[in-house]
Parts: sequence; C-alpha cells; structure tokens
Amino acid sequence: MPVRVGVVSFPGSLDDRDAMRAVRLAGGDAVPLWHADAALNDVAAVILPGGFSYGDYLRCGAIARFSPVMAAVIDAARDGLPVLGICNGFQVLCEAHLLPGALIRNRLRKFVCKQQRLRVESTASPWTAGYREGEELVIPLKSGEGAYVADERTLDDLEATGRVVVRYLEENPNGSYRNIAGIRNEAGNVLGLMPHPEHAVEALTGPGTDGLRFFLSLTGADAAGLQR
Amino acid sequence: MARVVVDVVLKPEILDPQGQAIVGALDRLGIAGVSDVRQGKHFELEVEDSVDDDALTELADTLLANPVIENFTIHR
Amino acid sequence: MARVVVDVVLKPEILDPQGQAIVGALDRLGIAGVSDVRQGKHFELEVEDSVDDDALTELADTLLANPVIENFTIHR
Amino acid sequence: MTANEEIVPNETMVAKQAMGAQQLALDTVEVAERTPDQPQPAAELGLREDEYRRLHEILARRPTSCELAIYSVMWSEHCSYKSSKIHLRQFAEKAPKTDALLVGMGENAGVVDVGDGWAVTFKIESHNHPSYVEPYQGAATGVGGIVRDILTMGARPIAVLDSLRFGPLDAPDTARVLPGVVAGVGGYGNCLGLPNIGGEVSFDECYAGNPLVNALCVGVLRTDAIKLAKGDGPGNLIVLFGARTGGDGIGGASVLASASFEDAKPSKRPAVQVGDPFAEKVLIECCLEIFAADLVVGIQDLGAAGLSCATTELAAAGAGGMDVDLDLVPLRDPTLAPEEILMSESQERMMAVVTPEHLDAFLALCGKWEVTATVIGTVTDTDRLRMRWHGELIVDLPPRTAAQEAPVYRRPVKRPMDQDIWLEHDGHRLPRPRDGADLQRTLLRMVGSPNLADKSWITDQYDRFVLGNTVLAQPEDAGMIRLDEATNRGIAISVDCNSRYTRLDPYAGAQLALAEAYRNVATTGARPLAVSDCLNFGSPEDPGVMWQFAEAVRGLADGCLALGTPVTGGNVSFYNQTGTTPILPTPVVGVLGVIDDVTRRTRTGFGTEGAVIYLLGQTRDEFGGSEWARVVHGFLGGHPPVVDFDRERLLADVLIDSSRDGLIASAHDLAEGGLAQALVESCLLGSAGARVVLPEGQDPFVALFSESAGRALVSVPRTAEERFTNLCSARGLPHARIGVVDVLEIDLDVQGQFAVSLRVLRRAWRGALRARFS
Ligand SMILES: Nc1ncnc2c1ncn2[C@@H]1O[C@H](COP(=O)(O)OP(=O)(O)O)[C@@H](O)[C@H]1O
Ligand SMILES: [Mg+2]
Repeated sequence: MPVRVGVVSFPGSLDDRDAMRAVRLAGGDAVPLWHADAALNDVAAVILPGGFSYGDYLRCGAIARFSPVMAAVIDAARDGLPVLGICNGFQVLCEAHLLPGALIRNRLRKFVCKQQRLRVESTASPWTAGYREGEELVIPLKSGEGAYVADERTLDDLEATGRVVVRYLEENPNGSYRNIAGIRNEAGNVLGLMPHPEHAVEALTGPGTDGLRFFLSLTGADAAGLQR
Repeated sequence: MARVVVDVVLKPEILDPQGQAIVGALDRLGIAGVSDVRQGKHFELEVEDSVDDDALTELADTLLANPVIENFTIHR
Repeated sequence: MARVVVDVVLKPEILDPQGQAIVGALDRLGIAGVSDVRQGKHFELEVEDSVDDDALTELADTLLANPVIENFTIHR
Repeated sequence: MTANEEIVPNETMVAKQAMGAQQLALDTVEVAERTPDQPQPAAELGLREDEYRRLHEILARRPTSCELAIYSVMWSEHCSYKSSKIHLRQFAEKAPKTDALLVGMGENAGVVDVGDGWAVTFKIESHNHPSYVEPYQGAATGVGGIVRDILTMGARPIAVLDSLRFGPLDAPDTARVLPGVVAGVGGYGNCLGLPNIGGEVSFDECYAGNPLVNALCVGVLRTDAIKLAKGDGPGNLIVLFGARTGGDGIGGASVLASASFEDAKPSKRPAVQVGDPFAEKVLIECCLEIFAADLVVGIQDLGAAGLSCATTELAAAGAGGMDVDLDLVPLRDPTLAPEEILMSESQERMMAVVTPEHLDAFLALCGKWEVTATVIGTVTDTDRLRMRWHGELIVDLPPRTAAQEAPVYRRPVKRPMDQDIWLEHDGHRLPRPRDGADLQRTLLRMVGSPNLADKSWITDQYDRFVLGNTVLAQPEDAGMIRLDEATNRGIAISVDCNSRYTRLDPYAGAQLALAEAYRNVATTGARPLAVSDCLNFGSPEDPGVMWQFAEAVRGLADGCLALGTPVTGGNVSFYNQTGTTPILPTPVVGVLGVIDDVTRRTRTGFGTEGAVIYLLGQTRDEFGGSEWARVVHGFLGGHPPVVDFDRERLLADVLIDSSRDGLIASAHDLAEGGLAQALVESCLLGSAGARVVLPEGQDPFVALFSESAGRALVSVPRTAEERFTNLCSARGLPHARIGVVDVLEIDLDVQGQFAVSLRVLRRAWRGALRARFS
C-alpha cells in the first residue's frame, strides 16, 4: 500500500506536477490538493511545491499562506505531519511561521537557475533519513528570492540544534546567511528547501538523481527497486 | 546629514498587478473597507546637506524611478 | 473614503541588496553626498472611514509586512 | 499576435487634429450618416487617402470614429501584412508535400503531427519596438503574447525560446536595454512555469537604436483537440475573459477619443503595456480546463488591436455576424471612450464563443480560477459586426472587410546600387594569422568576443528545469523536450540567423539561417519537421529594404521546399530602423524536429575518453561575413558561405541515424567561428581536453576559422568507429578524422600549431558578458 503524499496547488504553483512525478518515482501515491479546500484527504505527508503563488508580488508566499488548505497544513504540521516546502513552498512555510526566518531577494538581484552543489548537514528528518551527514549533492536551484535571512540568535539556535539541513557549497548563489539552503523545525517533520530535489530525480532531465532520496526517505521504498 | 525619503509609485494609468494581488487577498481574508491598493517603492537615503533638490530630483529620475511608467515624490 | 499610506522597510540588521545596488550605482555615476540607501515598499490604500487604526495595524502586520524582517509605519 | 509594434502617430499631429475634430458627444452610425463631411483624423491613424476613401465605399457612408479605429488597426501593416502578403504567399505555394502539417499558415499558429496522436504547435514573434521603449515590460509582454497565441490553438504551452539582438556590448544604452530585456523574458517565462530551452543573442552596431526581441513558444495537444479562432453558430455567446481593459498601448486612438471625451490627451494614455504573468498563468490553466471540458466553439487571444481584432476575426472566420455591447466590457479605467476600448492592448485577455447551454459550466471554471468573465455579445448570421455604446449603434460593418480584405500592396522593390560593391569588396586581402602563436591569439580573441562568448550570464536567469521534461537546453545546439513519459517521444527546436550573411546576400542569408537551425536540430538526433520564422526588416517603403525582404522570403521558401520542412507560421516586423538607417535584414528561423526516443539524444560536449573526433562535411576558404572578419578586422564584405541543401540533408541523415544507433558520443554544429569555436565549446561543455590534427594539405587558418556550411563536429567511441565511417562512406559524406578526446587532458592541443589550457579558454569564453554586467 503506497504512502499517500499530498501535493498542494496554489494559483501560480509551477513545480506541482514535478513534485507529483518525484513522489511517484519514489513509489508513493501522489495526491493533488487544491488551495481552496481545507481537506487533506488523509495523506501521510504534504509537499508545498515551487512556483510563484499569487505571482509572489507582495512577498513570496505571503498570500498563499492564508489559503484554506494552509490552515489544515499548519494544524497537521503542529501534530507532526511531515511537510516539505520547496522554494516557494519554503517561503510559504516561513510566512506561516512553521519555520523561522525569511527568504529575500538574491544578493545579485537576478533570478538564478543553476545546478547547485550542496552538503547535507543533518539527516534527522523523515525527508532526509536516506542521506549521510556530510554527503554532497548536485540539485537544481532556481529562484529570485532565495536568500535565507534571520537574526543572529535564530541562526545560532538553528546551528546549535542541528536544524540546518543543507548548505550551499562553492560560491554562495544568493547571499543566504551562513550558506543556508534548507532548514527544519524542532520536531524535524517540517523541512524547507530552496533547491529543487524534484528536478533531480531522473538522469535524463536533471543533473542526476541526487534529489530522489528526499522522497524515498519518506516513502520508505528503496531506490534500486524503483529505477526505471 | 539628513534622512531623505523618496516614494515611487506607478503612474495611475499603468496596470499594477501587485496592488491587484493584494486587493484579491483582502477579499479572501474577508477584510472589508479597503477598496483599492497600489504598491510602490519607498527609499530612505542618508544625504549630506550639500546635496540640493535638483541633484535629488536628478537622482530619483535616473536611478530610483523608471520615468516611463513611474512617478516619484521627494520628502526632505 | 481616505487615502492611507503604509511604508514597509527592512529591519536594520537585515541586508538590503537593492539598497546596496543603488549605493554602488551612485559611486559608478560619480554622484556624491549620498552615504546610504535602503529600499522598502510603499502602499497606498483607499480605505473607508469605518476602518479603525487597529484594523489597519492588523492588516499591515499580517499581510503588508513580514514582522520577522520588516518594520512598517502607517500614515493616515 | 503580440502588441502592435508600429510607432504611434506623431503626438503633436494627433493633438492638433484632436482640437480640430468636431466636439460631438458620440459619433454614432446615425450621426455619421447625418454629417458626411465631418473631418476625421484618418491620416494620423496611419490610413492612406485611398484607404480612407475605400471605407466610404464599403460602408456607403463615412466611418464612425469607432469604425475608423477598427479599420485603422486592422489595416495597419502589423495586423494586415499588406506589404508582405504577396511575398509570404510563396511559403504556401512552394510548401513541400507533407502530411505532418495539420494546420498551416494563417491560423494563430501552425500545428504539426509528431506521432502517437501528439501534435505540436509553435510560433515565433517579435516585440522589438516596445522592448526599446521599456525593456523589461516590452520583452515580458512579448513572451506573454506569443504564449497566448499557442494557447489559442488548444495547446498546453511547454517551452519558450528567445532570439535577442542588441547594439554593441560596450555601448552605454546596451547596459539599459539588455539587462531589462533579459529580466523581462525571464521574469514572465519563469512565472508562467515555461522552461526556456534555447535562443540566440548577438550584438551589432545596427541594433543600437532598435534591439530585436523575438520570442518563440511551443505547445502540445492531442491531434483531435485542435481549436480554431471561429465565431460560429448564431445565438452563441461572446465571452470576454481574463484581465480588465485599461488604456494600455492605445497610442493614436486618443485622437478619436478626444472628439467625444474632452480631457483625453494622448499623453494620458500609456503606450507601454505592463504584463501580469500571474494573471496569464491562471488564464492558461483556466483555458486548458475549458478546452478539456470542450466548452468553446471558438477562441481568440487579444493582442495588438485587442477587441477590434478579436471581434472582427472571430466573426469573419465564423457565421459572419456579431452583436457586441461595449458597455459590458469590464474596465480598469472607467474613463475610457469606446474608441479606446476597441484599440486597447491590455494584456492577458481572451475571447471565447460559447453555446448558451455551456455558459454556466464555462463561468464556473472561470470562477474556480478567479478569472473575470463577461458575456459581451452574441453571434449572428447578419454578416455585420454591430456594436452599441449606451444603447446607440456606433459600429455596423462587414467584418470580413476589416479582418480579411485589407488592402494589399506590391511595394516597389529595387536592388541597392551598392549591393555589388559589398559582394566584390570581399576582404581576401585582410591579413591572416601566419603561425601557431598567431592562431592561438586569434582563437582567444574570438572566443571572448561578444557573439561567440558564453551566454550563460543571460541564460542562467531563465528556468530550464520546470515541468521536468527538459532533455536538452542551452548551451546545447537545440533545446529538447520529452512529450510523453511512457514512450519517450520528444521534440527539438533551434532558432538561428546571421544578419551579416543576409546583408551581403538576403537570398543566401535566409537559407543559411534555415540551414543552421535545421542542422542544430539534427545534431541532437531529432528529425527536422517544420519551420516558423520572424522576419525583422527596415521600412517596406524603402525599395532597397523591400528587395532584401523579397529576396529573403524567396530564399527561405526555396530552402524549405528543398529541405522538406514547411513554414507553418511566423511574423513580420517592419520599420526596424534608426532614423532612416535600417537594421541588417534579420530573418530569424526556428526549426522544429521530432525524436522517437529522447534517451537517444546527442549532446554537444566531449565526454567519452578516447573517442575519435571527426569533422563532417567540406571546408572551403569562406570568410565573407565571417566572425573572424568582424572581430579581427571590423570588416563586412564578400559572399556568404555557399548553401547546399542536399549536403545539409545528407549530414542530417547521418547525424540522426548515428545518434539512434549509438554511433556517436557527441555532436556539435559548425557555425560562427567555424571549427575552432566548435572545438572550444565541445571541450568546455564536456570539461574534456582534445588532441587535434588538422587535415593534411589545408591551410590551418582556413581549417580552423572558415564558416563553410553543412559541417558538424562529432566524437565517436572507438568501438563504433568502423561502423560510423562505413556509414559515412556508404552515404558519401566527407568525414575527416581530426583527433581524439582526452578526458584527463587539460588542454585543447592543436598539434603543430598551439596548445591552450581549458582554464584559459573558459576564462576568455565565460568572462566577456560577466565582465560587462556583473
Ligand atoms: N537568448 C537566449 N535564450 C536562451 N538560450 C540562448 C540564448 N542565446 C543563446 N542561447 C543558447 O546558447 C547556445 C549557443 O547559442 P548559438 O551560438 O547561437 O548556438 P548555435 O550557433 O549552435 O545556434 C545555444 O544552446 C542557444 O540556444
Ligand atoms: Mg546560432
């Protein structure tokens, strides 16, 4: 019985189909969730995909966070439901205060699309169990407002409690404080990532398959069994 | 040294998608009483007193605003 | 009906790439006398008189600004 | 079609005329009949004397100001193709026989059958003038417009490409235009979630005051789901949906408005349209659900000439009649006069013809996506387009006369006197590098020159991953998209043009553009199927320019016939000039190909250790219009390279078959900069060194830098070498073994000449644009 993973579509979501593909490739059952209904249709986890919800005109994720489905996601997340926010999804999680800090305009004020080298700093989350600490990954990064910022206290706290999950290697692509590319909450069930693991699940269309294990970690399936 | 504020807003006839997005959100949030929103830019400059108004206007016109679609006001 | 202005600026400790870019441009253009620039957002709202200050503060605090990184001021 | 690009009428003229115009509350049909002699600003709106007279014949009275508005935009060059029509006919007349073409020229975009029940529609269009006025918004709305054209065919847009031309890299204004245009193309495309998979960027003096921004969009649909712009079935409803209508881009219309709307000064009406990509994204999803539910009879996007175009074209293509109540059009600016509403170019709007029984379902889907939708009229069988304002009849015309029967001109055509001088002055005396050190210096200088340098500073601002089907994207020779995850069927696209070749010989230049795009597609392993073109030229009223245009079209049509790839649609952009100086003729050609199994695609970069490098095709001493002549000597002259379509076909066949049978590890087409540039790119993209031995008995300089067409660089795994060379010999394709790939090697080593490290090459190649803009 495959794990049911919900993928939310907001108006302006773009990588929702890709997140669903990644869930399928990881042996899960991808369940589309619409921003306007509060029902989570008893999914075992939720992905907030990348995109430009409501155009991201005001602040990325600022408007999406108020949609009915988010009310349900926020409650469920507080009760431990695994939630993964990718790019715009990460921004929504920050706006919804499920994760600390915020994401602002890239330092060079340009949208950046590149294959980004990352290091896994912590694996204590249902989304990262399949990785090794210190492991290096290459995953697409594509964002204009991807610079993670927070006050020093928050940053120190994130470091001290091992909640910095992935860090940028090489040149910092967007000015993120402390090269932060992804963080998790205290409980570990909520993960925010700026890079797009769902675009690194097939060698044919991505830099490789380094991203697949974020999804495999959740579904518990094993990569070998699934390679197509 | 003085703090000078320059506000840049889209010309009234120019479409403002950002403002529209906010108006839409207000409806969904059930916030009543706000009929229209326009979003612009707000600049705070630390300026030496030697810099005169013409220089500021020049600066706003070339760097801070896009005269093709935006107007600006300077508060000294 | 009244025009209400809300200005939103990044907190001082948060870096401001846009403001920095403008400072850089000033140097390149050889414009002297401007030591610092911060860029924020400027909202112009058409508000019914029935909407009181608390409601406006609420609106700015939840939607127009992100208190984690931004401060706002309301001009009524 | 995207927004009207023609320069709006001179505003003082407009204003003067506005004063002169009779102050009438509303210029109704009834008023027009009563006041036959009232002066009208026809000239200011770009209508010729005789065209204006023709209106009186058609209507048997003077036009109302609203009718004048409609005809002036519908009969404009941009909408009516009145100067280009007689030439463009060749694309149909000379069209090669193919059953792949499901919808040909004339519709919003052509549709090509790519197999397994899949069809693909694609089109390239210009947004040049607006991108000069306001680079970000001009480029952004250019992308938005072409995407709506594709959507209108019933297809889901799946990728975009952009072809960009700017003034010199170091020109001050380029620092304003280029970053804005790039941010606009990216800002809009990224926000729509469309991968950008290719394009071009080049720089030339002639574009300094007139940059070119051409955007291509490709969409996919099932062959049985094609939608046409058709307003059929009397009693059916006309629904306007999407953004509200504002005063965007109405330019000259205000002159009309001012007759009925006191304080409408043209200056109050923005010529710049601002795009709202979010509104377009929801409009796309909304339309696709409407198509899936089969809720529309016909559909049309609103671009240039907005409502005027959509209503007349839908009516003309369908039952022939339509009644519209303009008061019902949702307005962003309530002060708009009917003339302005008709000419508004507000973006992100669509018009659909819906049967009454489907209306509720249609409106429900619009509601789901929070898209404003309004019934503004009905289809009739009266053969008249009638519009009312405050209950009064303000438009009553036969729609075909506006949409299909615009005047057609045979503009004077004259080959410029100096054309021969350009050809004869062929620069064969230009000093050439003499020794290896000289060649190496030349190579580094070329690799770091604006047109040959790496474009990733630009293309890294474009999302190429979204939708998860991008198999190849820049800097590969062509972009490739997987259409079907189950079958791995896919398509490839490339857009190309070298306007220096076209300046020297428009006929050959257009064919070289076609040949390069065709070659780029074949290089990836895809079979070229169809063509879309964007013809950017100066003023059609200049006989010399018109000659360039006629020659380019003739060349392209002949070339498409020779290659068996029909032109499915495209766009003409005239009046690209600074003062009276036209741009170099720039016929940008996009070629679309199909590949049955995308996992078989061939990449550009060297990668396989020990693979043998072959140069396919023949190298002649051809430097007319070459990048070398430009970069090293700032010279343009001579004959462009010879085009041989049989050779191009043969080369393509070999590249496609070898990629299918796994005979080649990499392939790269040879174009600007010749073999040297191709070697550098294949090394750098594969991060692999190479040892190269130039062919016996050929001048090393010619071997490295000639731009002869019909050539490609491939690397062949040793295990496949014999089968590959047998294939080439059997087909009669010249193939020279010129070296080996050495993955561990850190140099490009051209033996007996020079060895230069990849590090140095990469710095020169990647540095050029970064140094300018970062
Ligand atoms: N404006 C652009 N947008 C997207 N891709 C581009 C753009 N300009 C250049 N490219 C890509 O950069 C690569 C090199 O361009 P070009 O030198 O024109 O290739 P070729 O000469 O093989 O056509 C190609 O993959 C092309 O698609
Ligand atoms: Mg090219």
